[in-house]
Amino acid sequence: MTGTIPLQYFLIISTLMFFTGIYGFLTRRNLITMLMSIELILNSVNINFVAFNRFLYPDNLHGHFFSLIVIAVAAAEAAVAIAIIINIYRNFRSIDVDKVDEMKF
Amino acid sequence: MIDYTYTLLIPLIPLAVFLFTGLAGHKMNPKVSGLIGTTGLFAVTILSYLTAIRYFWTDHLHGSGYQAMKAFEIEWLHLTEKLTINLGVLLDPISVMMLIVVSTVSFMVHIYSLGYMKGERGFARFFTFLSLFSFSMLGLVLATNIFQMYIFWELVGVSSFLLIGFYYEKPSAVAASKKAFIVTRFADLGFLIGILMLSFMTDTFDFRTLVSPTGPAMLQAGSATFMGLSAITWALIFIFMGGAGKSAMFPLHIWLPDAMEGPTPVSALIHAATMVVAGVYLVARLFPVYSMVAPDALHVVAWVGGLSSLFAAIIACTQTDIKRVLAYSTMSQIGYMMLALGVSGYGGHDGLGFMAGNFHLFTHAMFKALLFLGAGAIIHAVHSNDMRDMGGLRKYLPITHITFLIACLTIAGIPPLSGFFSKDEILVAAYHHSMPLFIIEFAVAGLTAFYMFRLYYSIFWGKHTHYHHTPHEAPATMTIPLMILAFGAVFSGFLPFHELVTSDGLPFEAHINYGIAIPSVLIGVLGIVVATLMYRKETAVPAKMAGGFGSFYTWAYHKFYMDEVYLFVTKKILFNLVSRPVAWFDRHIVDGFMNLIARVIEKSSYLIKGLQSGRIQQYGYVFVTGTIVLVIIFVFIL
Amino acid sequence: MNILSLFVLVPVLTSAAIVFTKNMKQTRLVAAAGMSVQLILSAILVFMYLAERNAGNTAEMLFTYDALWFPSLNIHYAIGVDGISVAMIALTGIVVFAGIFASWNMEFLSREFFISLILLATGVFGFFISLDLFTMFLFYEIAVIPMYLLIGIWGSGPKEYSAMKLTLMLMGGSALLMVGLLGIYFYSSPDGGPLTWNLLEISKIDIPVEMQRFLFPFTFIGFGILGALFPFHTWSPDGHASAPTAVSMLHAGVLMKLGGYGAFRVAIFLMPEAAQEQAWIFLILTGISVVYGAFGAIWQKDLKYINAYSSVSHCGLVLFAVLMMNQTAFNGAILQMISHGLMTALFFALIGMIYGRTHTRMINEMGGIMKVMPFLGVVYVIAGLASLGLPGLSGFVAEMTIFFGAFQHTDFFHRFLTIMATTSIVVTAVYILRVVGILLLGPIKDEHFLHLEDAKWHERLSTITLVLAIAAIGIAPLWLSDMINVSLEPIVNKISMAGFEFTGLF
Amino acid sequence: MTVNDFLLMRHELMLVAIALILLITDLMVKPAHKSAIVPFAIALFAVQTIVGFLPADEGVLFGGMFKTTPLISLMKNVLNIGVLIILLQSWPWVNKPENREKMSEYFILLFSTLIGMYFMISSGDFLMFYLGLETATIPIAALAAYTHHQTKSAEAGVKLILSSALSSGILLFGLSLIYGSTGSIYFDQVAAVYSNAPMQVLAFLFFISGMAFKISLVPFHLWTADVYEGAPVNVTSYLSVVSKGAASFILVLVLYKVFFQLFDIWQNVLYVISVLTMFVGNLFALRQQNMKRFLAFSSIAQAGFILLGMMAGSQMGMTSVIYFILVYIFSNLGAFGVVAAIEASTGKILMSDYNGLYRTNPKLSLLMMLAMFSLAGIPPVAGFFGKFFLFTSAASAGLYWLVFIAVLNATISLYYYLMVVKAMFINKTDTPIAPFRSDSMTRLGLILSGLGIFVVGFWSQVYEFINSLSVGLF
Repeated sequence: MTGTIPLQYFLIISTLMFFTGIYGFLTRRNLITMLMSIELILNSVNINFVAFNRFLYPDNLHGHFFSLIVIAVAAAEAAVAIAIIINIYRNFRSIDVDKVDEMKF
Repeated sequence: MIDYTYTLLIPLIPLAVFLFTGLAGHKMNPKVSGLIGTTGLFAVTILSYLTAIRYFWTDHLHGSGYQAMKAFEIEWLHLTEKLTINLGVLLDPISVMMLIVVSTVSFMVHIYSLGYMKGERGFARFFTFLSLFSFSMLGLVLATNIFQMYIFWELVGVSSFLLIGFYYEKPSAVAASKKAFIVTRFADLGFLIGILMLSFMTDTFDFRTLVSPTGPAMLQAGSATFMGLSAITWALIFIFMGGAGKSAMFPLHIWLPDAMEGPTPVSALIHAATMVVAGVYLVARLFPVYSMVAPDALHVVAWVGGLSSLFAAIIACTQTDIKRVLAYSTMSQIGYMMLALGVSGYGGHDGLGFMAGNFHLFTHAMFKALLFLGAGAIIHAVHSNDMRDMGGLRKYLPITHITFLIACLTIAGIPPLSGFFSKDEILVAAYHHSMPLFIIEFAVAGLTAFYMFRLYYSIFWGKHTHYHHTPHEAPATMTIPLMILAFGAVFSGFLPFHELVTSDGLPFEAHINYGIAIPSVLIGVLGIVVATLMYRKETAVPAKMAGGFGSFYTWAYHKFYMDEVYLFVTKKILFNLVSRPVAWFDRHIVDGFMNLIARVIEKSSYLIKGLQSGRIQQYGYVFVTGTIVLVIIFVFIL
Repeated sequence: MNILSLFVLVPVLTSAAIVFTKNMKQTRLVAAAGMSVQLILSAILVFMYLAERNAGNTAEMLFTYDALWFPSLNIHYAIGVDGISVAMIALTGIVVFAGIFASWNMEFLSREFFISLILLATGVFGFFISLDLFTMFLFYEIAVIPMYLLIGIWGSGPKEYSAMKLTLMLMGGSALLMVGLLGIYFYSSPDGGPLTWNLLEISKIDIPVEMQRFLFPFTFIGFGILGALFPFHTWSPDGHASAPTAVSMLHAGVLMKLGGYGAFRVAIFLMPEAAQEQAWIFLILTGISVVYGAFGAIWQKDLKYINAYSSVSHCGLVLFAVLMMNQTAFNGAILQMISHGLMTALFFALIGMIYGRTHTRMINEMGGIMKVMPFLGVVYVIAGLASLGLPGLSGFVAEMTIFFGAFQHTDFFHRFLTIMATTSIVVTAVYILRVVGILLLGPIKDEHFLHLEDAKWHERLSTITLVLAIAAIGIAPLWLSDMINVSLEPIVNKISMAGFEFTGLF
Repeated sequence: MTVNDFLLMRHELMLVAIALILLITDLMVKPAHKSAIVPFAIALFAVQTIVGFLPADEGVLFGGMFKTTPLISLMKNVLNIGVLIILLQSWPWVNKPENREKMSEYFILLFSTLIGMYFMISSGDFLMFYLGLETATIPIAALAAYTHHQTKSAEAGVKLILSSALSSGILLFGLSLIYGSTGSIYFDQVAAVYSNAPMQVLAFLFFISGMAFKISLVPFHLWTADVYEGAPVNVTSYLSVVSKGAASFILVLVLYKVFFQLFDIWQNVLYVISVLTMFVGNLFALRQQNMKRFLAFSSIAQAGFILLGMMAGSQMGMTSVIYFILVYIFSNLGAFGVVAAIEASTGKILMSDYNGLYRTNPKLSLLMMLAMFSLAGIPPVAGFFGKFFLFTSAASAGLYWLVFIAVLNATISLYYYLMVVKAMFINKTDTPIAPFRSDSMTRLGLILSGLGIFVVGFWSQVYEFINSLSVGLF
């Protein structure tokens, strides 16, 4: 499995994912979906780390560890986020992001 | 060198009196402060006469001429390493002569006022101001340098302001005092600029240095020229502007008639005898400079003087307020003096005009003060300034009548009264210098005699007016000064001025030039005769005459509308076209701009408030855009 | 304890003591006591200074004291005085003293009022004694900021607006100033030695000319705004009109002098070359404000506006003289600052007293004041005469020194401008006499005025103090101008070293 | 690990311990005595603060992931002071009945974020940095949504968590690129090989924008105002001083240590950002009526000033930044303390509610005025010195025009700070806030901040001490 797929492909994929995530975050009206887009971004980052590590710097494991940590943090983040979103749902009776603009200007 | 330090007391005594009565005046009985002032002036008079006698006769070493000497001098302020302002006492012929004039008239006026101002509300205040004036005037006379002169110049200005506005609850008096101060102030601006230029060129203020034939001023004849005249000529013209303002020369004379709003003794002292001749004195002071390096400036002096005397004499013929008539006659007589200086040369017999000018200054002080005080006595009796309310007063006021008549004859130049001598010398000098000026002055001599006797007759003769309470002669405090001054008016003509007060300090031979004296006397007599015919009895002639002159008469009656012109310039132009726009500009443009900045900032804060829409995704947009912009700038552009 | 530090300490202690006072009476007593001490101190300082000089002490600054404050930035608490600052301190002492008594009956929040007033004074004193640019700037802003509260709380008319405008414009000025000072600091040692904030040390070196070109406008305008430099003067009419009496007195009398003093001490002194180059611009501006202010004053109806505009004119003359850059003109500028400080303070005091009785400041609503309040009337006339430059009062000395100093300039342009400036003395006469004529003289307009009483003892004390000072300077100016002249020596020498011909005195 | 290593980590370990103790006690005590937790927690943290000041020596742990120096522990202590004051000020709010059963969560969450900041500041590599960052962020989101019955609070929470997630996503992407281009995540190794190759600049920019989000610099600041307004006032003050301070610390450290090769680039980046930040922050603050929102925007503007210090890239710069943050903590907490006290006792939060406050509560208004002056940089209070030194260091880098812009902005900011003073001292109203006497803890908190406002400026030793520790670019 060594080097059959060149690094560029990974990077392209990850970049695509990154911008897809951002696109989703900016366009999706549903808070949960926005959260998922965030996950996309984070995963693109993970792919980056792993790919870099695997192809460029196989002699250390920083990238792998980093991606592991990111996954863990992402989980925590998601947990808190969902908790708050539930809270939002309690208060606004909806999880449509556009409803959540009580405070402005 | 003989010690004259005591002359320092001459200005200081009135100052002390001023401070004392000014600070403590309201606490004590007004009479007391009046007496204090008078005694002070008495002392001053004694000292002045003493000084004069010593200077002119006892201490004088013959042959060497009269030297200017500094009796006293201290440093007051130093401006630059070369220019320092000193205060001191300078004694030379003209200053000693002026000492006599000022102290005499002032003393007379003090005594006179004791009676005239009796029972006035501001009695003490009046005498306080009088002492202030005396102090300033004496300081001016004794100035050792031109800047000291300027200092006291301003001070006499302000004391005249205070005295004209003495009845400060009368709007007309307030207006008159304001006018007098501002007009003279404007003239003083010229004086200041003149001093600036002169001191810049000569690096000195000191009179003795300035006028010494080897002094720095004399080297300036060929100095840089501007519009054809050398810089020093301009400087001297500017300085003369100051003198013209104080001496009410055309066109800066407009304050003088209004100044008659002040109490009559004030008019006698300030606006007839002393302050108004300060201009003449100033020119006389700098006379060597004028005549040696700036003859053009001297021509200006001569012509301004000549025209003013004619102008004033014409107006004087038409006025009905007796004090205004006297005011215009003062202006006319000062014109004489200016002209005399203007036509004079330097040294020996050429300096005739110089001598004549000072001579006339001296005699004029006597008879004009006498006239004013007489007028005061009349007003005191009749409670009116207008000659149309008078007539046939001679039997009510015998002393006033006689003295007034003497004064009128004197000013008309009837020998052997003093006026004859001084005026004759002037005419001679003018004759030698320029014909047109001589003719003007000749005519003016006639006019003078005419309007003075017009005045005299319509007061003491003419119709018999009915006074609701019979006029009575003034008290002794007022009549005695009249008599003393009358004495002066009669005999001061015999003073040997050509030996005492000359342009170069050396005496010269002066004799009466009959070729000019006789015509001048004749035209004086002619004027008197005409006046007698017209005004001795009430006739219709004056009205006809006036009608005959037509619009010219009305113009003269309205003083050739000079006041209106000034009013137009100040009110319309300065106030409405300069000051008002400036105020508006400041409020709306300059300040408006500052407010505009504030408003722009505030508006812009409302403008961009949409940025904070409260929607998370829009925040995301901005975030990402910001990042991308940074990337574009710093990765792709830089 | 250095005597100069007392000038900062005494006010601070006074305001600290005021905190514990119970009522208005105690408060004003404490304030008066403190400021009297301050006045006495300044008198003592003057005498000590003259004694030192006569003893032959020729040091540039006397009574110096220097304590390292922020070592890493080389910021010191460095104080010291020369004749100029001594004169300014004396001025401040007098004006503050008079101001306290002028606001004797301040009922409303009296403690706060006097504390802020004295805090302001602290800033001013500190500014005049400091030799270190940092502390100078510190005290400068300390002096400026209490104005907001003083005007905003105790003012009248559109006070919030005026207070805010004044504060913001002056702070905008210090924005410029900050840049200038920082620039000076970072070029204070061309040979890579330790940088310094110390005025004297900086004056020993020459700041690179191209840097001066950049920094001079910042510094000069920064100070100039406080000195009412056209067209940045518009805070002054509104501010003065809205401020309470004592504040107008202090502000116009003393605070505006910080501008002139700083412009002279920092901008001109440290950056003479740039000053020479750019002087003409500012000369035109100041020349404008001299005449323009006077003309603006003619048209005003409100006494305080009249005085504010005349302040613009007079302070313009200060900056004008400073820019002429010769010893006599400098001397005149300092004299003018002092004389204007005294007489404008006197004016504002009188206006406040008259306003307190007639409840109007519109001159056309008043008249014949002289009849009912002879004392106030006479003093007002004296103030007016001082302001139009009557000999024997301080204004004349200052103006003449300025005019003659400025006219010494060899350049025709400068002499021409001088003549332009001299015309202001006529215009000044016009508006002063206009006020005197309408306000004091003539018949009484309003019968309510008939039973107004004349000045109280504290008002007399306050005004007489100022009148005496004005007269003293006007009658015997020599000692003062000598005191200033000696201290001008080093400054003029530095300027002349900058290749500038000047007319010196010694 | 030896004892010495523990000593090196004493900030973190003690705080973890404290958090755990609180957790356990929260389980132990009966609901009746829950209120005893608050003084307990405060006392514990006071100990923590004091211990933090004990002299520490520098060292590196975990193979370079964690490192501490006197400078870093100083930074931590600065944060501690802020947190302590906040805890004191939050007394009346935490003791409210509706917070009774979850008061210990408040402390635990707060402490855990603080732990995160500790780690972030003393991180030696990007992994630890990222961990600390997230640990510092996520609990704050929970804190922002603390009062779950309030819609605003919930909204603040979701806004914070989502946008911070986005920002940390972008930041992470930057980190991944850094790793990809350098092959290491250790600061010193990265610094050794970093250059201004386009990709590395790109990575750096991603990183900067992530950090800018934390310090709420324009245009990455938009979450700030809403979160500040919605969150409980004490959480807001925590966000505005402590987390902003921590982020600035690590930013200046990273900029100086890791990216010093890119000095020219990041100086320009900061130039642009700081000008934007100052203007936008001020312009928004002008209009605000809600005090929390008002302070939010003012703190944005202040962040713009902080950048001026960073741009110097010298020891002076770092000193001025740390010093300013210390001053800023005191001043801002003074302001927030007053706002909190008033909100706790009356529930009023609008500027118009403050009209005539001086008549009823002079002491509070005086402190508020001092705080406002300090924020505006008016002598003699500390803010003046803080700002002046920031400007000095900016000028030392020759950025005179930037200094000019900054001081102009200071003038603009003076306008709205004075509006508060005006409201309290000048404006008249019929219904001023009734006089009230806040509890001793709050007063202690207020007094502490007041003292700080006064003392830190004049007492030059503070500045000199910081200066002796701080460093410039390598």
